[in-house]
Amino acid sequence: MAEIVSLAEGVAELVNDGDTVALEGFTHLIPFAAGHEIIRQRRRDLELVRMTPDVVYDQLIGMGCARRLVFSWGGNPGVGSLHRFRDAVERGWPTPLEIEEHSHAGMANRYVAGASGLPFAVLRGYTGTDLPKHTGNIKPITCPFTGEVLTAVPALNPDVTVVHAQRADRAGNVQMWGITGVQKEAVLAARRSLVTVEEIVDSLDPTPNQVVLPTWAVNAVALVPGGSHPSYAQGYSVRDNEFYQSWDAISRDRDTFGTWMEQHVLDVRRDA
Amino acid sequence: MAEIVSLAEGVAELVNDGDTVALEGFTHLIPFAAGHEIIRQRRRDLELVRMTPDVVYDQLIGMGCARRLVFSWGGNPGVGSLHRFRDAVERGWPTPLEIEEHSHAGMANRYVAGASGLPFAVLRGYTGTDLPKHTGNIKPITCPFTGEVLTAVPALNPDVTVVHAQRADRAGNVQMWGITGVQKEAVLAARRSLVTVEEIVDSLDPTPNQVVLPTWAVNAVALVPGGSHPSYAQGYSVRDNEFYQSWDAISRDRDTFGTWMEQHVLDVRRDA
Amino acid sequence: MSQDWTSDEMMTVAAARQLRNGSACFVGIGLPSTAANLARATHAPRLVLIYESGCLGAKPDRLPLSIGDGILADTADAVVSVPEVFNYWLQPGNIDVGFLGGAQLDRYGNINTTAIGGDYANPKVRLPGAGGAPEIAASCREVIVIMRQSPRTFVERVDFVTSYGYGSGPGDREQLGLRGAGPQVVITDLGILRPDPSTRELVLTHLHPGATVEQARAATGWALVVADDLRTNEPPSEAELTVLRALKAATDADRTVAAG
Amino acid sequence: MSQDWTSDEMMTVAAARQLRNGSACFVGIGLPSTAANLARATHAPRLVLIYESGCLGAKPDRLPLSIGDGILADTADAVVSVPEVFNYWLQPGNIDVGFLGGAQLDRYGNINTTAIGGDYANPKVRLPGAGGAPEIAASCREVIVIMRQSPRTFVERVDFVTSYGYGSGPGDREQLGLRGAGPQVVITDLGILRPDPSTRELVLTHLHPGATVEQARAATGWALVVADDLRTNEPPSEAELTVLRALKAATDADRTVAAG
Repeated sequence: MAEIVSLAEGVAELVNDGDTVALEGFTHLIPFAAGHEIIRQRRRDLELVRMTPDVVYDQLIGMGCARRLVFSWGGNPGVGSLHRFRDAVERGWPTPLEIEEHSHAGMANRYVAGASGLPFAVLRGYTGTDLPKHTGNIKPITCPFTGEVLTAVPALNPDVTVVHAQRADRAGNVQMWGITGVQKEAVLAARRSLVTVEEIVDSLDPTPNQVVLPTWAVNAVALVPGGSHPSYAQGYSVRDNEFYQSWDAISRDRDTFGTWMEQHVLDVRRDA
Repeated sequence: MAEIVSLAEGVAELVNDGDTVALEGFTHLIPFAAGHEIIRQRRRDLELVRMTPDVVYDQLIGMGCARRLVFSWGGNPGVGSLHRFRDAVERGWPTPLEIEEHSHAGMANRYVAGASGLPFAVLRGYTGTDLPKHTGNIKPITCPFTGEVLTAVPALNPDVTVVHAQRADRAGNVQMWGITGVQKEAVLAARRSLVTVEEIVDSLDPTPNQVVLPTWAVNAVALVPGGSHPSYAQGYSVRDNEFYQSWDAISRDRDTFGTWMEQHVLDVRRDA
Repeated sequence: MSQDWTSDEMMTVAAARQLRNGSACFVGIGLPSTAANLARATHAPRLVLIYESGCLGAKPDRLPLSIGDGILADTADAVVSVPEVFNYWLQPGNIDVGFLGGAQLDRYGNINTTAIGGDYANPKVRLPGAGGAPEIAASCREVIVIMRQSPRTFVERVDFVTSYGYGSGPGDREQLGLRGAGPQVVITDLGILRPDPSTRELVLTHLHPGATVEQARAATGWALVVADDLRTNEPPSEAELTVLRALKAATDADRTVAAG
Repeated sequence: MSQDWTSDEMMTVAAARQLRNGSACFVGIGLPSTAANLARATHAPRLVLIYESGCLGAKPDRLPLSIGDGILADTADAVVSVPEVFNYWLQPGNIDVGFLGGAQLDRYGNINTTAIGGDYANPKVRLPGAGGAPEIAASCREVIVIMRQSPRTFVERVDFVTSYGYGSGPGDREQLGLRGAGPQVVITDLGILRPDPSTRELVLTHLHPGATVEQARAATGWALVVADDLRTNEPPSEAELTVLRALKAATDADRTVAAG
């Protein structure tokens, strides 16, 4: 049974220094507010996992929360580079960032294996690319029936996965819809999970393309309206494309970044 | 692009003697009418595939259409045995029936592998059971990361999969909802596919828990209202549990069965 | 003492009592489904029923005839695909209780639902087969078995191991790497058997009111061990019987309507 | 001759023309998305756009900024999970065309979107990485590449193979067992390159109006081979330009509103 908690409580309880943490979301439903709370609570040495680390991971990395990043595409979608990510990889600022790099297909299947209680997944992937030269977690596997050689990747089982969803009911059942990416897999693969939601309602009316996470598969739910901004929650908000574009200038310079984070994240208390 | 055809045309065009054929449906949306048309067109030597061969497979087997059955649970749900299936296995009537037997988890993953373009699937399955002694298609596989031994099963890629769905639009996009079992996987795994539908509509309004098969992933769509009876189509009909119960008596005796099939299947023309 | 309940009712009630409120239970159709729905309607309103058709958290108000009846999808918290129910929900060990029936059961809790007599290619009786049972038996945190007891069904060694219990005794399950704890309790129309913690052999621990050790021995195809502290189950309460019969009545009424 | 269109517009139009009506196209964001949407709005109304966010058959009326914009889900025939889009739709070879961009491209059509200069651990420029591209390049029936041409981007050998083209030449793709045919055409702001059927090396086959072979050679980091029958592309038609500009205007208006 999921507990209904405040965002601060949820992060304090579920996210520890040194954890492997996945804040998933495929452009849609990215849990920005939870990422900001992790920054405010000054978590350190996190192994951050995500298919598409974008602005919120740029912020976590720039604020020194991460020691390692496991990912498949690290950019500001439609805009360009993540400058804090690049600064950490290229110049080790504010701390060196170790990276483990995959393709989307590989990462998605790693979550699927994690959610399935399997130690690995099989795919047609990475073939011919230079990724296996630098990522140890990619190995060949032979089909026991046909002899064909395919690719294996190990399961991903984050210590904690955080996602944002449209709604939960008072029992803690979670409902999301629209583009739901790998959110279900990332939650089921994790040892612990925290879901921030736009709304807590009496009952969840079914919606097309819904993904429902039963309360017994989630640890904690926190009410955080707008918790995915500048990403969006279909039916509740639209993507703030302008913010993503403005992030390029904000994040290019270490000081500008630091000032922005102070004003917009550190000095903000969501639960005040 | 799916072609809109009559049921007779669809079966004539897509189902050949000797084919591996899956008529899928997990209690819900079982394509009975299409099975009857296969019987009327007197297909022979079929390798029938299905997780839950039930009454329609009992009918196909009893009418001599099948040489082989690949399955994981062959019964009349909630009622008992399939007498035509048992007669074929136990006494080779009307023709001997070779069987290849799996668990649901194994069959479901075989379809998943087939739909995924992989030659095999990995699962925690069959362990300790006597199934691998009799089914060659179950092999151990070792995780290249942890050394753990798991189970591999080969992909299922039927020559043709037939399913029933609630609706299609005029372009041939198919929509189903409710319990959708392995229908999507069975269609995507197949070389060819035929979908019978309750209704053809101008546009498909999204529904909760819908599965949509885009027209370019389906070969043919046939309008067959009630085409899943005595199974059901959620939103259109309810399961005719009484028929399933009466099937026990109808099918127990070879002659009673033959007479019933003559009256209710062979002498009926759906497209007349 | 004349009983106002049948041994089947007693069996169902005893099985229902095993289910803890709030736990997640993978339910087979038939006796397990009846018992699980009785539990949900009595002491365990938050029991989560999972059917292999993909219905998570189904809340039927009558007993489904099949694992894919519409009432299950209509009332479920979530309806997922069949691959998903096995891969994401059962396989990782997310389900507390697997609730199974069977045609044969042996002293080590192995279950046969495949074939009886003859050999596999030419069986005397061909049964429906495995369905979801092998992986339910392997992956659920624990397994509850419900089966009517007779020398034909409770056998020394099952003809075919469809669902693995404790194999040939202590250590076998662990050696195979099975994650679930295996069959923790077997409910019959005569009483309750549990595996001995050291031998893993199923031992009679409870009798239903009116049943005797002699009956149980006669209905068991192996030399049945009886627990030192053999107990007698509470008879079905008024409330349990009322709810069970109402469930069955609603089910029958529904079928009559459907058949009309 | 003064042109009333930019070389970027010509590039987009030339790319759009490559897409056949009714085919299914796996679209990356940016130039590929613009060209694919232009094709759908002009000669290929039944072009099926597939975005890796899980949107199958998206029909946006403006250009999405990201592969997960709401307009894609709102207009899609089906929205599926990200594992499903890769496993069920891309991997088995169900997609006709993969439409990719890149930061570096080499003479054998290998693409780099990972890192430039230095070494992998300490690159000069760290790029976003692979995303869906490696498997799009491997599994789509054919690949179309769209990239602005310069000596910095069209290089002898990419610093990092993110997406495999023809490796080091003939036979490499087949040896790896890749199922798709690989890059069939590369559209640039100067013209079009195609792989030579025997050497697999990218050869200049078309120039855009106004572009010269000298420009193309100067913008290529390897000794560019020019096809014997080098042709000149048709300039953008009035209709193509009108639709392309309307798409961009709708997109800009939408962003201004969103930003307002």
